[in-house]
Amino acid sequence: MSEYKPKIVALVCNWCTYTAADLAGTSRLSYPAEIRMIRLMCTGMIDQKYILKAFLDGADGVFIGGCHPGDCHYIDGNIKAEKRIGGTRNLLSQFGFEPDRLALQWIGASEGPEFQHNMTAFVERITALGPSQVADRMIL
Amino acid sequence: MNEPTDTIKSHAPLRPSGIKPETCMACGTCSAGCPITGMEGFDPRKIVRMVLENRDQELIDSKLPWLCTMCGKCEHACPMGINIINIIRDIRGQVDRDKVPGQIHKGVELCLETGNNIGLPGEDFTFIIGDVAEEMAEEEGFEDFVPPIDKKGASLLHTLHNKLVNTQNEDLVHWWKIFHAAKEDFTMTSENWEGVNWGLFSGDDEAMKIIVGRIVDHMDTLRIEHLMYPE
Amino acid sequence: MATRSGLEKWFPEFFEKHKAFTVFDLLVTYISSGRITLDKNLFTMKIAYHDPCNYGRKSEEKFGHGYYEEPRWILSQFVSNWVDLYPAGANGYCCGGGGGTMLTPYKEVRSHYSRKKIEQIKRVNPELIVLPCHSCHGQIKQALAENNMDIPVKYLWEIVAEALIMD
Amino acid sequence: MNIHTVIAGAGISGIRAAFDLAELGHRVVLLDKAPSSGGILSQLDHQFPDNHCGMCTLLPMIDRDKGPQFCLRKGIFHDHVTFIPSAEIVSVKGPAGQLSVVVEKQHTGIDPLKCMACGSCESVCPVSVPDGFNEGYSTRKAVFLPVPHQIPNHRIIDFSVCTRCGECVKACPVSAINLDGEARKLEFNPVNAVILATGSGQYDPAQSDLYGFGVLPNVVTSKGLERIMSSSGPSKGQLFRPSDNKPIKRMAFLQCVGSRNLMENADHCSSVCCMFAVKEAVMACEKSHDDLTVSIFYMDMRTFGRDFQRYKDQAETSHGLRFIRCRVHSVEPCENTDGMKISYVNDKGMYMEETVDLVVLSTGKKTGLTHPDFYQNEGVFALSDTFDFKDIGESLVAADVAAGKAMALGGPPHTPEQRIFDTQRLSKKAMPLLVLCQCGNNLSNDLDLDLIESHLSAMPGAPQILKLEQACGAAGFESIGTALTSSQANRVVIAACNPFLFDHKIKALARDAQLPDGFFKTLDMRSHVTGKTKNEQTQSLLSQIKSTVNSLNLTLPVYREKRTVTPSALVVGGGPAGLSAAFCLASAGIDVDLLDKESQLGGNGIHFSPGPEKNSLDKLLSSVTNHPKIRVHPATCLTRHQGLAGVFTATITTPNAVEQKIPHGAAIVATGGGQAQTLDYCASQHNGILSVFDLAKGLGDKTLNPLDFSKVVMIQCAGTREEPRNYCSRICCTKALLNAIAIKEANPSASIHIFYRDMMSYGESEKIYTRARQAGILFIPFDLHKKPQVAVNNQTIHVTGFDPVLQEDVQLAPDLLVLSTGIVPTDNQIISKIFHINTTQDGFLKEANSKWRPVDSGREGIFVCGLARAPLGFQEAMDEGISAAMRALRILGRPFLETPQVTARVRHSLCSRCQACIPECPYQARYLDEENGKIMVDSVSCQGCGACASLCPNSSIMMGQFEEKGIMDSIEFFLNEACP
Amino acid sequence: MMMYPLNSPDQGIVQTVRSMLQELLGKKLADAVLVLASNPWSDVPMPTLFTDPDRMEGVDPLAPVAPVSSARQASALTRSPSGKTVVLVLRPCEIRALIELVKLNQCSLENAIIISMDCLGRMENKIFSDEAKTGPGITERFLSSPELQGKITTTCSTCNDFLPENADITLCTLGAEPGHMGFEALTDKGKALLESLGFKKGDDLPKRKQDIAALADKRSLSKKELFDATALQMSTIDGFQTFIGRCLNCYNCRTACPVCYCKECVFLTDVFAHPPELLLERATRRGAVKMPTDTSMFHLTRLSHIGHACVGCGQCSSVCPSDIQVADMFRTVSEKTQAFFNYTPGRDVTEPIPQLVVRNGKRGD
Repeated sequence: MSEYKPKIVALVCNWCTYTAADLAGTSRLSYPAEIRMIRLMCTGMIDQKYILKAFLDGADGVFIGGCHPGDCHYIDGNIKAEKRIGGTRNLLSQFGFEPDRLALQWIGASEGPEFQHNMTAFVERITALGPSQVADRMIL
Repeated sequence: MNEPTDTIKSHAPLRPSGIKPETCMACGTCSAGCPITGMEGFDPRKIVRMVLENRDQELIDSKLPWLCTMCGKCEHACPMGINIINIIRDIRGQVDRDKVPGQIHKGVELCLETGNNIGLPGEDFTFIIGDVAEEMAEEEGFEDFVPPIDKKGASLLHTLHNKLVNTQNEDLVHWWKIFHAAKEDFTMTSENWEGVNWGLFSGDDEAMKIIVGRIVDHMDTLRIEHLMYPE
Repeated sequence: MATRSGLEKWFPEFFEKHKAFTVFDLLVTYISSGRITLDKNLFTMKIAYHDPCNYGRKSEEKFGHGYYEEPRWILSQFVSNWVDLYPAGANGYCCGGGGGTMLTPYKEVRSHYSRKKIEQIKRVNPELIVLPCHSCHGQIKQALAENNMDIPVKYLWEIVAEALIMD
Repeated sequence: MNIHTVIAGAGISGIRAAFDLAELGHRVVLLDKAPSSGGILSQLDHQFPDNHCGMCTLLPMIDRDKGPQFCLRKGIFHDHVTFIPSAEIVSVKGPAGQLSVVVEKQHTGIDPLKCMACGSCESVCPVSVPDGFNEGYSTRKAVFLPVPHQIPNHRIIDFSVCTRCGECVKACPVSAINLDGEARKLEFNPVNAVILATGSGQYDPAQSDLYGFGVLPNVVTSKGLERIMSSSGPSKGQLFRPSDNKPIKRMAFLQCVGSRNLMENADHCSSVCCMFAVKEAVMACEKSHDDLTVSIFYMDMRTFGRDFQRYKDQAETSHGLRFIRCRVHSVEPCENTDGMKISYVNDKGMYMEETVDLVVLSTGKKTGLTHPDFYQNEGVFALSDTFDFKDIGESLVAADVAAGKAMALGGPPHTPEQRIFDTQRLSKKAMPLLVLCQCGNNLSNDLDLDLIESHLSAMPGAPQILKLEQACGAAGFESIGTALTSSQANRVVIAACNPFLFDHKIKALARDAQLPDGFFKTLDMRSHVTGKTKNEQTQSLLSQIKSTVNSLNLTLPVYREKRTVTPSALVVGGGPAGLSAAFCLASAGIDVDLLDKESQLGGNGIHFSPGPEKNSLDKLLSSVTNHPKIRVHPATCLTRHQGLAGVFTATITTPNAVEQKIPHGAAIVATGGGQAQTLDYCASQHNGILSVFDLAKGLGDKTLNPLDFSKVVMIQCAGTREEPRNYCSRICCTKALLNAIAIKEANPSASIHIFYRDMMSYGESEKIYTRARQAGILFIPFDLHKKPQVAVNNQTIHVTGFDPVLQEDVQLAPDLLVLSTGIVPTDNQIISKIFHINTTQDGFLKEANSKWRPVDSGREGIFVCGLARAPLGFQEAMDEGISAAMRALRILGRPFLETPQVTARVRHSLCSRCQACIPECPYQARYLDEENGKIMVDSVSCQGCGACASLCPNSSIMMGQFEEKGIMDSIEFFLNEACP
Repeated sequence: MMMYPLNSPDQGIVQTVRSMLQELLGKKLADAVLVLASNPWSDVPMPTLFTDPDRMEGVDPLAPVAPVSSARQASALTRSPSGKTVVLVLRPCEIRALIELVKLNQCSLENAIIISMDCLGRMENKIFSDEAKTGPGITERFLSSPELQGKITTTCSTCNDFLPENADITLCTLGAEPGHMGFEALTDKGKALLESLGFKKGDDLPKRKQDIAALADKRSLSKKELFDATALQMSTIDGFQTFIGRCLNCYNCRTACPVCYCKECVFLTDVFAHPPELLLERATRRGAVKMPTDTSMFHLTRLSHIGHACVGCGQCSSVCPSDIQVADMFRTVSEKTQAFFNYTPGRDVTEPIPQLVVRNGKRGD
């Protein structure tokens, strides 16, 4: 078995974190290959099902990146997300998922370095946690 | 209530910008920058404020104007360009002469009387000059130096700071040496040789004018073309 | 300063017949015209220059020109390591003895004032202080002594005189 | 293409003016001297009150598809706006409406059409100079990215430092660099109007010997601090001392550097620095977890915006900011450390000294800027006070006013593009076309495109694949067009680099193929492909392609509702704001119903005394009352307001109690305000106690005679700027100053004392304050805990105050005491309920966003302006009226409103009508249609955030292009990538 | 709180309650009554909507059975305003569910009078039916027989929320001597009703406090045991998977659930309608995939959608054809969810649903 590489889904908002990711990309600030990014218009758009789906489908970590509070293009979508994601994290933790596997971070549009830093740190954190208990199960 | 007219505020001299002291916005720059703010109640901003309120007499009666070195650092940063130094000098000038503290007015009086601020008699002056010059002539390169006094038609008038003929004779020679090396045709005067004009500090325009007038007289009577400003 | 403003105020016709020079004007003329030559190896120590208010700010205000550049030019002609105090020039600190305060009995205020000068000097820590003013000379010497600082103080023309090369 | 307006200056005002006009269907050229857009805001990431960005809030909300849907800091991408960087207008000739505008575009060395932003040039450039973007706190090369986050992100060459060594030319893989080019002249002709929005520069503190700027490394400007704290700044957002990267424990802000200074020829206030400093102080405290002492040295804290005072108070209490009322003389270094010493006089009159690690200079605006010579040409409109610093909200209002003038010169009537869709093609099963760009074979080292191709062909709903050598060139696009014509493909994915650049071209492709824009997607092969090895990168791209293709396959054509706009407006309130709004709308050809509950129009203006303000109001009044497009309804109340943007209905009650319905497309609320009452300072106990406004009125109509007053005392902020009315009313200080000057001029022997907390003579009114002092009026500042005391005994008014300068009590027995009681809104309680819009805690109508949407209410189609929204001056109120009118015109100026692509849609068959989505919508775009028992989306107000969709448990809400299934499938693809 | 005790009513408890409800209709104090009533065609009483007092002979609200949550029926009845006053006789958990449904605009309590009871629990239908067959008066027997009371569902025997909140009137049996009971008015409306029916205010039932405390203690203890065991099993995804391993995606649990209010479940929509390719691809990746798929997803999604609102009625377990103790899982997990959001379902109609409203607590008008 080769070196463990976590599977990570990043759900990011179009306005801030995606822009930061883009800035990181264009600034050649490389971030780990394990990240698979899905752009949404707003973190407020994130249905809890997406997170559940990701974990049940074998994600080792789910990263959600949105605008800083007050920064949301849609006024308060990020705050809604924070509340909802808090609930989901609470739910998942009851089923033995380490709460750390689900991260919510605010990364502003000009924060390319923060994006890189957060991604790297998240991958490190997940790598340290090891594979999720779902890995290689047949459940869905 | 009518405004009194002959007040410091009303005749406070304007800086070239023409700014009236009323323009002061009490921002505190002057007081923040003055090293003696707070000493014995000194506070430039307060002084300006008092001037604006026509509290002239309080200022005249206080020692505040005499604490100020009139260095102008306050004015330098004053965003409104208030002429604080001239206000100080105006106050100083309105103080009864016998109430001027320390040596300033006494020096002025002596100068008017004797031609120098320390009242040094003429023969003492000549002796000191001669004595110091003799010593200097012992140094290499200055052997032929003779101090010129009252030399008619000299090119440059050299006045002296009283302390050079008083406590600090050794400092007399520096300019002599330079003049000597530069082959400058200079002269000193035996009378009214004082270069320092304390009328400026005491706010005494009358005395100041007389003392400056003496230099003009020297230049005219000795037919000297050039003047080296004393200070 | 007093003489010049007095002349300008009460004897404007003086300038029709005469020319007047400041100490700097004379020194600059002597040096630049070669009337005096100065030894460049004499003043190699760290020298701090002090701007007197009269030649700086007040001259600037009264006569439209502050003598900041001239003394520095003169120093640069023969002093290898001269430094400025901070702040210097138009925002420089008075020695504490200006305005005739040397002649008043308020010595305490005067020493308090000069603490600023002393702080400035301490920051630079020179081996010699040079200045072109009798008042400043007296006050700074006194202030140094009060602060137990053993740094010599000389007139600008004094070091010029000392550096003269007589042929 | 016809250009209607050329706008010089792509700062926030220029951008706003450009969007204003673009939304009206005008074609705009926007240019900037700088190589980037955004002006000063490109360097500032954070704005109070929330201390974050929010610039994207400025993007067009109506017809979103025409504008960009990504961060505005990246650049300006709008179908109707062409942005030209590094360019300036050199001449404007001809009559308005037919101007010939010549623009000079600098040669920047790199051909943007060839450059692929690889950065090789920069890596070989040997030059290193301080980077202006970071205010000199980092270095850059001679060839550099002026703003790192901007798109297009090709570099430019700074020829002033370039050594022309030619290394970059050698390094460029696509020969895009030319060191010898020259500036090009572009001519636009005919152009309707030119708008000058070139803005102001900042005062350079290095020109003063007081602050040590440029000498002491830890003296920075406020902008410098902004860079130091910025994530894209030199320390990546860490707050460090520039000299030694040590943490900062003590920080001092010096206000009014270069402002309020007659010696610097700056008899003005720069208006924004106070709040800027407070904001930065708060950010710095937050960054250092409050392990920081911040002192702000000020003369007057100019918190004159509606919500500023509370922001400042909050900052003071929660972060312990120290506000010290003293202008600092100069900054000196400490002995033996990199710290600095600052001396000041405290509120006890004591001389204090303290040491700080960082000194921040709140530098004001630059003075002595001059307009170009064509400034006064007909058809050229400079933003009001172009060279002033303004709060963002006010800048936008000024931009709207200028855009309004440009618009008034005529432009195209808004003719929305008639899109034809190939319904037959659309109704077929999804058939995707995948364009794979090989980037001139530059990608072959990183990606195995063949493998991708073979793998994709096995995918369900497999795309047709078109491999192109270079997709971004003209040839590339032609091939895509051909492929679309020759196939039945009805979805397109373009995998290439820099997809932002394709925005325009893709829209053109979509138009030609008669497909919706949303059926085209781009995928960034460079910046979003992760991984180190070729295999990893190929895999990353493959799964992204699969996910994109799949979600496109799932994307269905959006039902595009066409809402016919009622081309008339309702303006409620006939004061200065309402009048100017009505006139602006009518001038644009819109019918206006202007309501006022009073029988006479003019609002507070009816009390104006003769003078320029009265003249301009009278002129406006007669223009309004005589305008054929404006119907004035005096003494009329609004009782009900229903409907949606574009199709509102108002119910009004006329003076004779008749109900009438007025259909309209947009409404402007300008119901005004009036002077507040106070019980403080014995306000009603003596007839010699007046309010500042009553005195102004009395002096104006000569019912009060200045000669009757020998001793006058004025007290500012009476009952205001403290809870519960903790806001500045903005105009009282200036009014008081003018009153005082008027008295003093007529009666020079009168003594006048003004007690004030912070003299709010912002901007150019500073000159009035200076004039007042010079007139001999005495000003005494006071703090809340040391207010002046007023007593009335035996018919005499006694005022006791404390003069902090003299540290003495002041006893006065004035014959006239004037109180500045401030302004309160009228009628907002009722009006906010009728319109379903929010109010602030003080009862002012709350705008959607004080910075970026200053006159929008929270509901699309309803706009707020004037005193009803915030205290402001006459001219400011009129400007806001125009701003509101311009916003309304975005709707009224078009025949119908269409549903943008990313919009929520309700599947009624699934909807349980729980109505949870209604309050969840931040745009009030959802409502219950009671008649049909259905939850509806107001597709014009909906901005596509998807909060409703994620909330709805049975997924009855579909987000165009972000359908749940597509996202779920993407997750599945990503997590189950098979190694190709 | 006001007690209207009835000492040793001649007709017995069931008939007393029945008469009281009949009188409500007879005196036109209400237009209709929704209450559990037996009918000849069913072996268990069913919720029945009465308007004619003469048809109310089968009314038996205290019968220890609830074949369906009456909250759903109550909701259907009050979904849109009818202008009629309806008496809803509901168990405490049903009221809680109803309150949640009010928050979701699925019904309204505007014209409703709610009568509830000291809930001693319900039996599964089959057990009830069997017990009922053993002799007449199952309800009266149940009320006095600890043995029969031991046959209630696991959910009920571990429920310590057996006293109603948000009712107008409670039918009290706890603390009463055998065969005695009381009517308790919880609201002014309830008080007025009871008084217009001629009930006389009296002392609280003699042992009421002690009996309630004793039952609460007993229930809490068993609840803790159950929740601890369930939480342990849920603490890994394997445990969870084992717990729901038999799930056949019948969606009975969500149909029976009184707070699962969606008109159509998202799992029945196109979002989860997978094409064969996708199913095959899933299997290909893992080598094996259990069918039907998305069962874990279903239960977790339901937990995340309505975990905060679970009122612990146990209907989901009762209706599961695969005998999955869905309620045990739901109640255990939801208890923590509710603690996390500091939310108690059914407590107060004005308490905002935690995951929904975040806009400064402000709903648009």
